[in-house]
Amino acid sequence: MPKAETAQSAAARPRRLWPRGLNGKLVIGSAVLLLLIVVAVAAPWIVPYRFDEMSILNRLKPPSLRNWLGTDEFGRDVFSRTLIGARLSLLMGFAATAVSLAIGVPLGLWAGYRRGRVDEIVMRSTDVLLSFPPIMLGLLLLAVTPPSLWKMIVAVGIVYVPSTVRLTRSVTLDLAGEEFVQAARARGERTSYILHAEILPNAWPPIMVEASLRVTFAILLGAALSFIGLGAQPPSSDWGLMIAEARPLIDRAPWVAIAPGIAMGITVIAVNLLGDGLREALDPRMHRKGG
Amino acid sequence: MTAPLLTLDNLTLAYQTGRGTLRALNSVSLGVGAGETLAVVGESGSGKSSIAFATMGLLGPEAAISGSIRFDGTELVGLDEASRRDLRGRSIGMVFQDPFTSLNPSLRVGEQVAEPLVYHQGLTRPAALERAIAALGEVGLPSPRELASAYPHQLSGGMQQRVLIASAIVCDPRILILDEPTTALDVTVEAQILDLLDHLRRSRGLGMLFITHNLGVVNRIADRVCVLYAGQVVEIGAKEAVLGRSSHPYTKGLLASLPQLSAQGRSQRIAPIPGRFPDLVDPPPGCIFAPRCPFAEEKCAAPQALTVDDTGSGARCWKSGRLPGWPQADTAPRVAQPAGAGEEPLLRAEHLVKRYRRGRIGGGIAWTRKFGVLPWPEVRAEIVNAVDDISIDVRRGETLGLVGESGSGKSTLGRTVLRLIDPSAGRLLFEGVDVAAAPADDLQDLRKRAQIVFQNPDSSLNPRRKVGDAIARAVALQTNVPREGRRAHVEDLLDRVGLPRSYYDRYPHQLSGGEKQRVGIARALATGPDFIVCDEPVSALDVSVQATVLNLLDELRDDLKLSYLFISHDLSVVAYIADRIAVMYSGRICEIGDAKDVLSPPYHPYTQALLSAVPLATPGAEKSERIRLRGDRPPSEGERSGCVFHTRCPRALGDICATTMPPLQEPRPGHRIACHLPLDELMRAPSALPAAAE
Amino acid sequence: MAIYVIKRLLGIVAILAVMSVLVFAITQVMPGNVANILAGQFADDATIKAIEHKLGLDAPAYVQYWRWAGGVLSGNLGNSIIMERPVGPLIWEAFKSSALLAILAFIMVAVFGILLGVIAAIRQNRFADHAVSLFSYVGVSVPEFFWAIVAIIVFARYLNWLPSGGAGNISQGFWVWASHLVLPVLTLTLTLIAHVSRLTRSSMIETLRSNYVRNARAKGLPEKVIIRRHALRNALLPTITVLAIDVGWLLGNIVVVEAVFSYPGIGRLLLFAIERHDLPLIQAGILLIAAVYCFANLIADLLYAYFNPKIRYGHAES
Amino acid sequence: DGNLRVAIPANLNTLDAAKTKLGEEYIMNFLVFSGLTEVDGKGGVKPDLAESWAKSDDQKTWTFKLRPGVKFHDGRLLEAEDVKATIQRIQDKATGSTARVNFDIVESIETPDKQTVVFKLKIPYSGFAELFGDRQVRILPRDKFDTVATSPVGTGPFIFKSFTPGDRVELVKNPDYFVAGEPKLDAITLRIMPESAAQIAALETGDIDLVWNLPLESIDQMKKNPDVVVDSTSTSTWDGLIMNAAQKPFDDKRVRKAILMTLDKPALVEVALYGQGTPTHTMIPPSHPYFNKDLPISTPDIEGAKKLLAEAGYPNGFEATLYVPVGRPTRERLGIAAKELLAPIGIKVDLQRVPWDKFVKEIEGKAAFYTDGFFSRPTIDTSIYPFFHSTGSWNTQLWNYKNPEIDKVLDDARAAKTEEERAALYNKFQALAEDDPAGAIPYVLNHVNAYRKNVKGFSSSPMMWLDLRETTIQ
Ligand SMILES: Nc1ncnc2c1ncn2[C@@H]1O[C@H](COP(=O)(O)OP(=O)(O)OP(=O)(O)O)[C@@H](O)[C@H]1O
Ligand SMILES: Nc1ncnc2c1ncn2[C@@H]1O[C@H](COP(=O)(O)OP(=O)(O)OP(=O)(O)O)[C@@H](O)[C@H]1O
Ligand SMILES: [Mg+2]
Ligand SMILES: [Mg+2]
Repeated sequence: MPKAETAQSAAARPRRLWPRGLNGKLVIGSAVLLLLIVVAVAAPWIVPYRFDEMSILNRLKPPSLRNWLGTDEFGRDVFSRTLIGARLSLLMGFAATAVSLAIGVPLGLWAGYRRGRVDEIVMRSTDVLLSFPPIMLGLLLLAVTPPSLWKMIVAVGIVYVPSTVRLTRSVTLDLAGEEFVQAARARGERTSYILHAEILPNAWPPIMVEASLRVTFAILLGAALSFIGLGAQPPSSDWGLMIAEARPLIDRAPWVAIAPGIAMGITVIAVNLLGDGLREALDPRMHRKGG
Repeated sequence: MTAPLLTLDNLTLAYQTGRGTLRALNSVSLGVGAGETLAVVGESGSGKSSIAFATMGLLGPEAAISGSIRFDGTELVGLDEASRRDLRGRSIGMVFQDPFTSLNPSLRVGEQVAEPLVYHQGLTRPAALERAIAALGEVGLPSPRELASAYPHQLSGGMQQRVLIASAIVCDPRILILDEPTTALDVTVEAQILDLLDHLRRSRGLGMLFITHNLGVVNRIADRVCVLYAGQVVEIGAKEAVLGRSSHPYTKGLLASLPQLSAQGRSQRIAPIPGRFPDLVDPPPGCIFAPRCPFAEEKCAAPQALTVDDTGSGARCWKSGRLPGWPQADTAPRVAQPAGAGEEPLLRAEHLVKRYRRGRIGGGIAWTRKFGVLPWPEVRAEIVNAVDDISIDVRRGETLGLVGESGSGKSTLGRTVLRLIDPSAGRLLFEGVDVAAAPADDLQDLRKRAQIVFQNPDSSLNPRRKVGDAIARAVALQTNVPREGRRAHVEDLLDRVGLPRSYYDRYPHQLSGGEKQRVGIARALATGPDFIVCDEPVSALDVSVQATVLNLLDELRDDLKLSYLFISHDLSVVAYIADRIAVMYSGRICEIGDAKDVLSPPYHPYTQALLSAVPLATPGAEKSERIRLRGDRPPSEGERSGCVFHTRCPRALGDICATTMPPLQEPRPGHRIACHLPLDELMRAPSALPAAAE
Repeated sequence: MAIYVIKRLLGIVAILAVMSVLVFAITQVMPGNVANILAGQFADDATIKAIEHKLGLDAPAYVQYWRWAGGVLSGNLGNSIIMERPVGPLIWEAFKSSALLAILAFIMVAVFGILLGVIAAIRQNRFADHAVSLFSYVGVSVPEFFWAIVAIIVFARYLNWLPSGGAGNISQGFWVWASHLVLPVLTLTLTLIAHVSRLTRSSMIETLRSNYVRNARAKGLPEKVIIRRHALRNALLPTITVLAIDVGWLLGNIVVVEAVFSYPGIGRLLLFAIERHDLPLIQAGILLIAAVYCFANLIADLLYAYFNPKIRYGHAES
Repeated sequence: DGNLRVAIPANLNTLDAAKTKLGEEYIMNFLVFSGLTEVDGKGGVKPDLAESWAKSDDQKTWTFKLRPGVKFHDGRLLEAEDVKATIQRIQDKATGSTARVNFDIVESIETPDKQTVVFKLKIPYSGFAELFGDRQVRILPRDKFDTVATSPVGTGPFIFKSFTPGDRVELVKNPDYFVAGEPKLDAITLRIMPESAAQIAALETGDIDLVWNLPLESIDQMKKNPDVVVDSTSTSTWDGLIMNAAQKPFDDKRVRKAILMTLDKPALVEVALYGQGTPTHTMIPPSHPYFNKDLPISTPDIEGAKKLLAEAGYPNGFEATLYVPVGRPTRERLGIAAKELLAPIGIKVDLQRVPWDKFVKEIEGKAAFYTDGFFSRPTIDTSIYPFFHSTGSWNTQLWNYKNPEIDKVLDDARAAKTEEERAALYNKFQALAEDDPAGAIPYVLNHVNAYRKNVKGFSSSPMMWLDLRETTIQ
């Protein structure tokens, strides 16, 4: 009786809703990320200079007490720009992920729950989308219309839709077989209710873990698109664009590229830590008892 | 008694957990001699596996161990890893509970069996493989040479378990530790494995430490028994003494919780152990069983000592010699249900069929012509006949028991009659209305009147919802209880299933398995149904919890005039609760009838085999004749003609069984057997049950 | 299995066909067409019309598509509109250069990623594990162009160990040829290795906790054997799938890396084509990349099946 | 060996001289091909393939005599028919050559003999010979038009050997080049290296001998390297703020003037060009003899600008969208700086970066306000007339500028007979344009090449092509 067996071993390890002991990665990751978000939100009020305040005489100055991280080629304060850039980069990362979730999760739920033809169509479409290497898809989509931040967000979001669909679908497939879903059907619930109230809450943890890692991909992909010139629009600037623009000056004024580079590194590492931490905390397999 | 080969002395084991230190074993002392089988029994969490892991030295870093484990004069506690590794596999073999995950999926089984030989005895691979093949033959696997080059997934569970056993004994160990080796298997297969182990012990003089929670199995295999409760040995001694004249209340309680299998039907309710298993992080002071013990007195507040007499028997209870019998259940005796023969059945399935299509990567591809002309590749899917032309009815107030091996299609049938699965063919009448093909929107009446209780306490409740809300949702959907009244209504339901009202606001993970199962029952009751499918509702529970849940279901049926379709793979449970029993094999019903008719001759050969495979916990209740099925794993695929059981049937007649559908024979009204054997031949079968117990 | 492969190949062809329509549709709505670019600044409409006519761009979209598809079916990928040379050899040359880069990077990622992952898993929560984590976190945290530029400045400019870009020619000697590949391969590897090593680590940890590894321990096998024979084989299965996904990332990152290292590969060619709306070149480039990606996935699936006997030998009834 | 390795930043689209549009492609035009004439960038015209030429008195008939015995790289002799076919091909709209407009004035081409080509013009045009020094107007063999895009055959100092798109172009010496003793190099390799860091590293380590059009921001750094020579020359390539007079509010010359008055030209040279440029009035560079030295470079006058704006009806300024093309860093920087500089007079600029192809299609010549820039042209007339004359081909698309006085000055200059007369007219033109600006042209750019010390006999050309005929490597 394999089923009876799994039931028993499952009974031996209670399903955990939230980590019992917080793990280090999770704590550090979320603390840093929280700090970054606070800084990003508060940036316009806490920056020492306006991010687009130019001073031609004062350009490419190395870090000093006046300009903590130096100035860039227009004499703009790199520190202020890095803080402001946090807004765009984080927005980029989170919004693009949100877009991919907004499109991918419902499709994945639907395909996984209904199976059959619906599933087939959705999966084959994701096959096609998945056959585009990510940056190509972004490029093609962005080439269609003039670049702007929200379009880039949508494009990057769409790049991640197929993988979101796949993940959601596979989680849903598992959950749809769970007995509490059967029970909901047995009491005559509608499909929409089952999807959003029974399956979705339980599908969230793995989706969130994936999504958090995807935020970093989105930030990096956004940076790559900025590098190619399809990203944020100056004078506002995300970190990717800042690095891309500072690159010809890198040995003359390395701080201009290094500051956003490090900021980006910190962000990506924080999100990664958070994601890994979440994964470890939420994945029951990670807590399997010795026996 | 020979000098023990393996001795545990005052073994104490603690796990470091997030909540604190968990005392999994507390001064455990026991010994296993050569050629002797010591069974360790206890409920889930009592520390059985911990004993095995401690002995094998497979504990993780979170475990702290003290005391002594000696094997043949060598102290194992604190032994260095290299010497330990040398003992493992060579002198002490181990077989794990779950054959499905204990074999490496990507290595051929022959290699897995041969491996220890290479590392312990320095054989070359080919030589080791020869020895492995011999070992595979010894554990009773057919054509071991071919099997050796198979991968684990190509074998059935029983075969996998044999492979595991083979790999554990291939180096001729002197002690074999078996951690619930048959729990994951069907009874028929379990019987084969137990026979095999018995044979091995005799032929090789193996000492066995046999871990199980099933007292029936203990009775079949053990010489001596050690009863474990919450990390303490509460009783130890010869099998006859422990099972026959148990002297610890806990052992008595365990035995009393077992539903008894007899052809007499039932009138007595089982009497479970009250209360809950203690939390080992914070165990009760004094006698650890006292909080649940019906005989507890003030004196029990002190810790108890295990007193062992010179026969090696003893119990951890100061009263052990002077205990009365386990108290009878205080609830009302069971009401026998009227047959209600004439009236219209509540539910009737006619020629119900459910087929699954199972695609297979690399499977066949057939060229068909699309639109008559276009050649079109089509994947040839395998058809699984999960439910194959089944006709049953369930009358009002009646419990129809459904037994069968794993994969025989019980769950599929149970869900199909509720239209949770759409049948492939056949009629399904609920109170005379055909709902087999009704559109989903027309099923509201069925949804209200027919409900289901599931097997798995963990998966049957949404972990993200309060239990009360889960029940309330059903109330909101299917009843007209006004919004304000719902909470009270749900609390009444919680009362009904014996849960405190405060559980309304709990989350599933805050409940024990038995409590979750009660919530599942309350949820099923919320719509006020007439009919409930119980899909193995007690299979995942410990015996004592199982007993309370069975009693609850029984009471509810009497109180609310419910009808059950009660699914189980455990014949004793079905025999205990059902009015009528249907025996299912590979998607078909081979025998159906009143419980007592099915449990006494004439039997369908399959029923007979099932019955004789059920291990009974009463010492001396030896069966007159053991019938053993060949192989396992009922095939349910493809086109099938003839009797589905003929491949394993010990009494098969020959070609006719393979080619012609067996006729339905009706020895008594309502008792039908699908078999080619003539009735009188079937009649001649000896009773598979022990001669009427008392 | 052969039939399965055929089925998958048909699937790939179908995907590529759908994709070609998709790409064509996208290029149709892109602002600015190739005629504008050919005509240059301030060209009058008549000039643009004349060029469009000459190139057949004034035909209805489906005719244009069909013309292209017909050509492809008869083995002719068409001419690059901008460069006026046949797309086939153009793409092929670029593809060969990129393939070299990609294959080397892929091998590095696979070999070192798996190695690091395994080491980290075996030494879980010890120094080696943390070092590997740190390395992979740092590797993924900054975009590849940043590393590429840092690499140029450090290795080419200041240390003068390696050329700063371009492709070597094997006729200039092996070392010259190989030295041009080092920095791009290194950059690509750095940004991808984390993905593989982290996945290998977690799946290795998981298999090390599996029942069959526990069983192998109970058989008294040496730890080395347990890791090699029992854990690694099974742990690598998910890694295979991830490696296939990484091929997609690799193909994307290569665009950027090629640009920074002036490496004449398909990524740059494609970027060039997209910027200029050179449809035949875009189509051929995207389809080739997609085909590579599809094949990578197919191979991954086959390898997966090969290493996973459950699929290779059909599954038993559950 | 005599192989000069040159770094260029972008891939070549085409090798067909008639269709070239990029600086990198122009390099090829002058290495592989020859024109009838050669422009030295200081207003002078020299013979190239044409040994001599003569114009009729009405300046409408031009007769060119070809140098005898000039061979194409494939060995065939150059004939007058080749010249005729080449020009006719340029005139064909479907060819898409940007030089076509210049030849709209040609009525007919005749080839009385193999060495003579006669052009009949529709209007009198004194600068006609200079047109043949233009970038696209290279003489191609008439039987090889089909393959010229991939394997060009010309009469130039170097023979095309191979082109690996995205990687390199390889050229070898033309032993039959019609100027004896030239070229001195044996071969040239043009390496395509987009990343400036890579170019610089390659130059410093000797992987490359010469970096063409050194990125402006690297110049200071490069100058510190003793192994490298940085050679800078002033060009008439310019960037500017384009204001479309057909659209509000730029239809008012006071608005345009106010914007011009706000711009700090030397500062813009610093910001946009890292100092590698010269403030100017119009596209006539200060190094040019026609440059109006009496006219001071305007200094910012915020108050004056505000007043003008107020007069024009915008006392509080206005909002405007300024488009900048992506990938043209000087124009991007110019735009960003302009946004800041215009803020004090109340003009709120919304900056939009636009990809190049979209910029070409949708912005250039259509939008009201954007930054743009144009390459040096071989003659002052072709540099100015199309932009400032009300019938100028680019004016009508760029900024719809109409100033009858300027029209007259430019027409007069075309027909002028002496240099002094022309210089005076162009001086006057600059004064007029300063008073009634078409757009804001703050500076002309320097063209900077960097090469290793061992490269001799090289000097940067104001036309930004590479003249490597005299160059040697030691
Ligand atoms: N590695 C571990 N870390 C923490 N607690 C553990 C660990 N292993 C076991 N336990 C706890 O120790 C107790 C005894 O566990 P053990 O597995 O020995 O019980 P068991 O009798 O084998 O139960 P079952 O019948 O469920 O297999 C249980 O409460 C269990 O939760
Ligand atoms: N969704 C499905 N798709 C394909 N096959 C299925 C599906 N569900 C069940 N089956 C197959 O149908 C057969 C009957 O399954 P079912 O779950 O009804 O058996 P069961 O008697 O309830 O077994 P158990 O005792 O293990 O619960 C099995 O062979 C199973 O593999
Ligand atoms: Mg256990
Ligand atoms: Mg079942």
